[in-house]
Amino acid sequence: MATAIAQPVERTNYLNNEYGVKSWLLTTDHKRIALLYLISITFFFFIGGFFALLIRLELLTPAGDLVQADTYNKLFTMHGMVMIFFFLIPSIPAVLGNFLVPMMIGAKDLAFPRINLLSWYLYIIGAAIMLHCILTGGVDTGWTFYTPFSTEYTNTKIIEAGLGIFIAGFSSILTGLNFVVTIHRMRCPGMTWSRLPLFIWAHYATSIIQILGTPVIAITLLLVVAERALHLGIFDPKLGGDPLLFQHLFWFYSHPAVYIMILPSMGVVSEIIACFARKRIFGYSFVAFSSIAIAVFGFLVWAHHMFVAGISVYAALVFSLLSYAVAVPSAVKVFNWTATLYKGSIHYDAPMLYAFGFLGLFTIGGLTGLFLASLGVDIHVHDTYFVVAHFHYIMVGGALMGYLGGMHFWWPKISGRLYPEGWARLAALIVFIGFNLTFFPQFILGYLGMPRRFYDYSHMPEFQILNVFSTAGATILGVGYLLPMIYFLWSMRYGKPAPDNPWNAAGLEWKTASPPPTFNFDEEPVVTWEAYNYDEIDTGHKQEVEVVG
Amino acid sequence: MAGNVDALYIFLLIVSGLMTLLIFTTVIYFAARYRHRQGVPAEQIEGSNKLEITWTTIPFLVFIAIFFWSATIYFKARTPPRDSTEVYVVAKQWMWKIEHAEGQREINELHVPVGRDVKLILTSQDVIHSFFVPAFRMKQDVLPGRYTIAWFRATKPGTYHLFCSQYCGTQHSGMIGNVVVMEPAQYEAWMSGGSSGPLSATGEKIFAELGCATCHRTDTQGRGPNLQGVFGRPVMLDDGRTVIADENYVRESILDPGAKVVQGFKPVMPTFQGLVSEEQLNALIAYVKSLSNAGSAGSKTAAAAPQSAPAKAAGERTQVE
Amino acid sequence: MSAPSDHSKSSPLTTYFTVWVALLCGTFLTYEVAKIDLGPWNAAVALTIASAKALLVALFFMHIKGAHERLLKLVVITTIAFLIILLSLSMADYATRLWS
Amino acid sequence: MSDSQIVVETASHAEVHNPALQHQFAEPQQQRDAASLGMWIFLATEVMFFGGLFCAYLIYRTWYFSDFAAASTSINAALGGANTAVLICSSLTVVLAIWAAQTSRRSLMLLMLVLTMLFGCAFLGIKGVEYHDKFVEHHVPGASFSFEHEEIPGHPGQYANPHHAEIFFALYFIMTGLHALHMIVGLGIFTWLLWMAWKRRFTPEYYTPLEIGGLYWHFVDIIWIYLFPLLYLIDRHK
Repeated sequence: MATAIAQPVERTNYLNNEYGVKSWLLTTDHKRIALLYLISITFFFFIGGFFALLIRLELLTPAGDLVQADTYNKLFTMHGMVMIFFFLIPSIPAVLGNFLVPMMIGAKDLAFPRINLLSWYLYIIGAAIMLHCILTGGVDTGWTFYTPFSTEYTNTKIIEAGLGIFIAGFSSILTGLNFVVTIHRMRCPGMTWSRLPLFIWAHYATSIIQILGTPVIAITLLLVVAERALHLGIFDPKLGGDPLLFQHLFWFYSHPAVYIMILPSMGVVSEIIACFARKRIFGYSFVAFSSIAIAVFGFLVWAHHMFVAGISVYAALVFSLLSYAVAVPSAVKVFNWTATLYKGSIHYDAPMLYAFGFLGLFTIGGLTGLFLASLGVDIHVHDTYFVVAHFHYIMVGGALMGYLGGMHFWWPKISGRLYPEGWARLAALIVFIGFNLTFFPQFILGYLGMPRRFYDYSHMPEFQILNVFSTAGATILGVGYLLPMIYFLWSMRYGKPAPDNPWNAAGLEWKTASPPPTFNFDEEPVVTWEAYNYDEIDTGHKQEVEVVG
Repeated sequence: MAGNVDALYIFLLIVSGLMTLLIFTTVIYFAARYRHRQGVPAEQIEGSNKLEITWTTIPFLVFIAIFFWSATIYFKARTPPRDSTEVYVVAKQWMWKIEHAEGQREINELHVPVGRDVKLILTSQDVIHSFFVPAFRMKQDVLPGRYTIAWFRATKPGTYHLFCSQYCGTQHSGMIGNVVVMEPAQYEAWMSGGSSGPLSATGEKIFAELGCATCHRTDTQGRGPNLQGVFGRPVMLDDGRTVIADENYVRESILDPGAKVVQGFKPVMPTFQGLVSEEQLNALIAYVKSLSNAGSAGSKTAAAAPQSAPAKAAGERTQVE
Repeated sequence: MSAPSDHSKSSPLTTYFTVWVALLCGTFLTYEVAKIDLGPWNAAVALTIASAKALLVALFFMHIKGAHERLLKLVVITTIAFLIILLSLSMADYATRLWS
Repeated sequence: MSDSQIVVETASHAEVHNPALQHQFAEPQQQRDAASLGMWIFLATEVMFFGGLFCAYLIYRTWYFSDFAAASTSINAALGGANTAVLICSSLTVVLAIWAAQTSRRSLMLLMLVLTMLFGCAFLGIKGVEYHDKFVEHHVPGASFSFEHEEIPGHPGQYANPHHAEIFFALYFIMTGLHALHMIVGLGIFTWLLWMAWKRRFTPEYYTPLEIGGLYWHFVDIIWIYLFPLLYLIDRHK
């Protein structure tokens, strides 16, 4: 096949082969685009985090004393919109996925590099509109845009926020499209489906959701915008419309969207656990197919967000039953990761600490999901802090822990530098403690009946003590998030140069230079080994594989 | 209701607590037991179909059990008992307006007797709200343009929080109130004060003022159907469908009369959209209900309700609920 | 791609024109059938004809029929399946609201 | 015939240096397969995009059937039918253009591309007439919308609820409007294809852009095949 041109002696890599702003803004290199995304989403992460901090400070005391009611409502709305649409959804796929998907399957780039760049520009256009919206007043509907409040009653900038998310949505769609085509068409010789890293399987499943779910939220937001501008009546009960139709369409995307956030994180955790336990993942095919199962079942459960919204009792029963179905593959994954540790040779490097953190927090987040899926209990805890705690355990405890773990794991590959291990372990610990302190009390608050999106709880002073814990935790969590940002930046200049494979990890991305050359590999790789061949890496020979049962 | 929900909640806590404990101890044990030691390589294990099947099936069966339990509770919580006391709730930004069938009106307060089933007929004047009483483990979104139904039975006298749990704008957190649960005697006393007559009587007055009675006559000669005994019964429509004449049907028939025309009648009724307020609608519905003396879902004649209430309440208080 | 120009040198023109004529007939048929009262079957007939036409376009004009791999068929089937999920599960709510 | 000779030559050099082969691909077949899969997946997103609208349509049509029938009857079904025929013809010219590219008939290919675009413009023209009618009749949702005293078909003396009719027209304009937008994008794509064809970029070995542009065009056709009976032919028999 493609004969390689002899590599020059000094190592040119994707970072230093070209300089200048233009070489970045017009790049079609998936690795550079990943870095563009990294910078953009980090920016939005800190904006969203700042809003979160203000929310927690306001809730420190029962009275509404720090900000005005309207400001508070905008804070939690913008926190949600920014964190979900401009941080979590692009986080792992657009940064780590973009960087790693082609490399892990031995390709030179994604199938459509220019569309990849277009994705980033769409994200930036959407983000710019969103930012303008935030700076000129923001939105106060909650990230859910429930009608008819959003279409008829609020006087905030719904149209702008809707368009921002609409455009960013196309960025997500195109990324998913690019991944699916790349995974189908660009695998190097020998890279069969059963040899794909689980990170790839997870991204494949994520892409399915992005492709089939995101267009529905796009059209829904378009309808909201049209409804708000022209008062068509589609969602307005005064004109014969049904506000629940909006909720159906909204959650058709927004429930699977949770899996857009968590599935890639599961992929990252699979890689990390295998590497630091020095083992092949237990039940590879079950972990792989459970990703696909989650993606598909995830589309069947949306109305469990609407059990008390006024849908029919019979529909609620169906959706509740299906909701349990989606919990099964998630449980299967957790069991398999646990079993992978058995008879491993476990190292406690920072990425592994994040993976442990993920396991713990995701388990709690997933199990509390059972409470919400069960109709009887959901009536009580729906729209309370119980829900807030639950989805933060999934999306922050799960998705964000995975993202940070992945950033540490692949940082040497991305930057060519090693991060300070001691600081990283400390940060992992701080994040874990801060997170639990912030969100565990909220489960209790929720069961006691504190509704979410409450600005002022001076009539229920009994809720204060738990809120104080939560706010204290948020401060610790904030420090935990700042630390990696600082030492990653520090390491870019002062960190030790990273070897090609600092973890002795399996996977094609570790078989090329750190940082990799522009086209990833000097020679097109040919895969002759199974995924996660840690026996060969550690002992130099293939071990007799034990099949239990 | 609260007891049932709590029982399931505790069961879920135990199940997920055990599950968490199992996973955490296993992870921690493995992590410590199999920590990296020089010269001890990891043992490769491909997987185990038996284990996979086990940990797919067992959670699934547990989930199914939880589903049936919780579905039973839900079904019960969504089906008001037949002879409940009826209370009409109109939500608006940012207050709860409450009307008792007996005519009492309250704002942000709901007085109910202990031990009696109370059926709430909820609607909103503007955006979506949600009627949430944590102590009763009860919640129902309140939608504009239609009625949603909820019910509860308070078992202990006292004052309980009432929240709006669906975000509804600036003063969402101020849209709160109290549910005051009273002993039957006290409730009786409270009821006797300050009422402008039963809601159905108000409805009858509006019915006359709007001229409804010209067509909806009490014989078979009217241009509109006779409304005696209609409520809660199936109605044949001119396109062959049958609907139950519930609150939502009566509401639609007043606001959008052409939508579901009764068989044998012409679509001549004008719409009252914009001409009647939510409160007037409630009164009209209460009136239509009062015409239905068989009263499948409606209250008996409103005046009779207070007298029968204490006796019933006393009888039911012994039940553990 | 899944070009029909594979190895068979037989001209696809006959197919193309046949499909074209069938599509035009289908359009005419939908238009005329709509004028006949079939009770509740009007919508069903209209949608059946539309689906038949869509199938013809997909199979012969978009070359799903001659596709050399099953992947494209899988994409089409998956998409239709998810569309049906959206429509049917939403309707599951609307159709049963009046039951209680 | 000179066309095909050039073609053969480029083909033989394809492995060494093919200007149409992008760097990330190893061989032309891989590039073609990637492009077509990419287009099919894009069409999947389009199906779901319109799917949300079909969902809204389905629910309101069930709820407000007679109002929808009254509103639908006010649209000119003959124009809609004519437009369906126009689009079907344009689909035929697209496949013929591809066939011409496969068999090195350059002038036929150019002719077919031009015809396709003409059909596309005709479609938009007819659509414009329809929109104009609706505008004149105040059937465009918004401040000036009016649908008073419009009888429900088959129910003399019974009038449609204007609010519900407005929902129909809102869906009608959004669905057909988005469809028309897709047609305009399609015309843009075909202008570019025509230019490429003019510049002799297409050969029997390389006509991928034509192929995937065609897929898009047929898809837009399929959407219309459903829109026509759903929007124009509700309860026409009464």
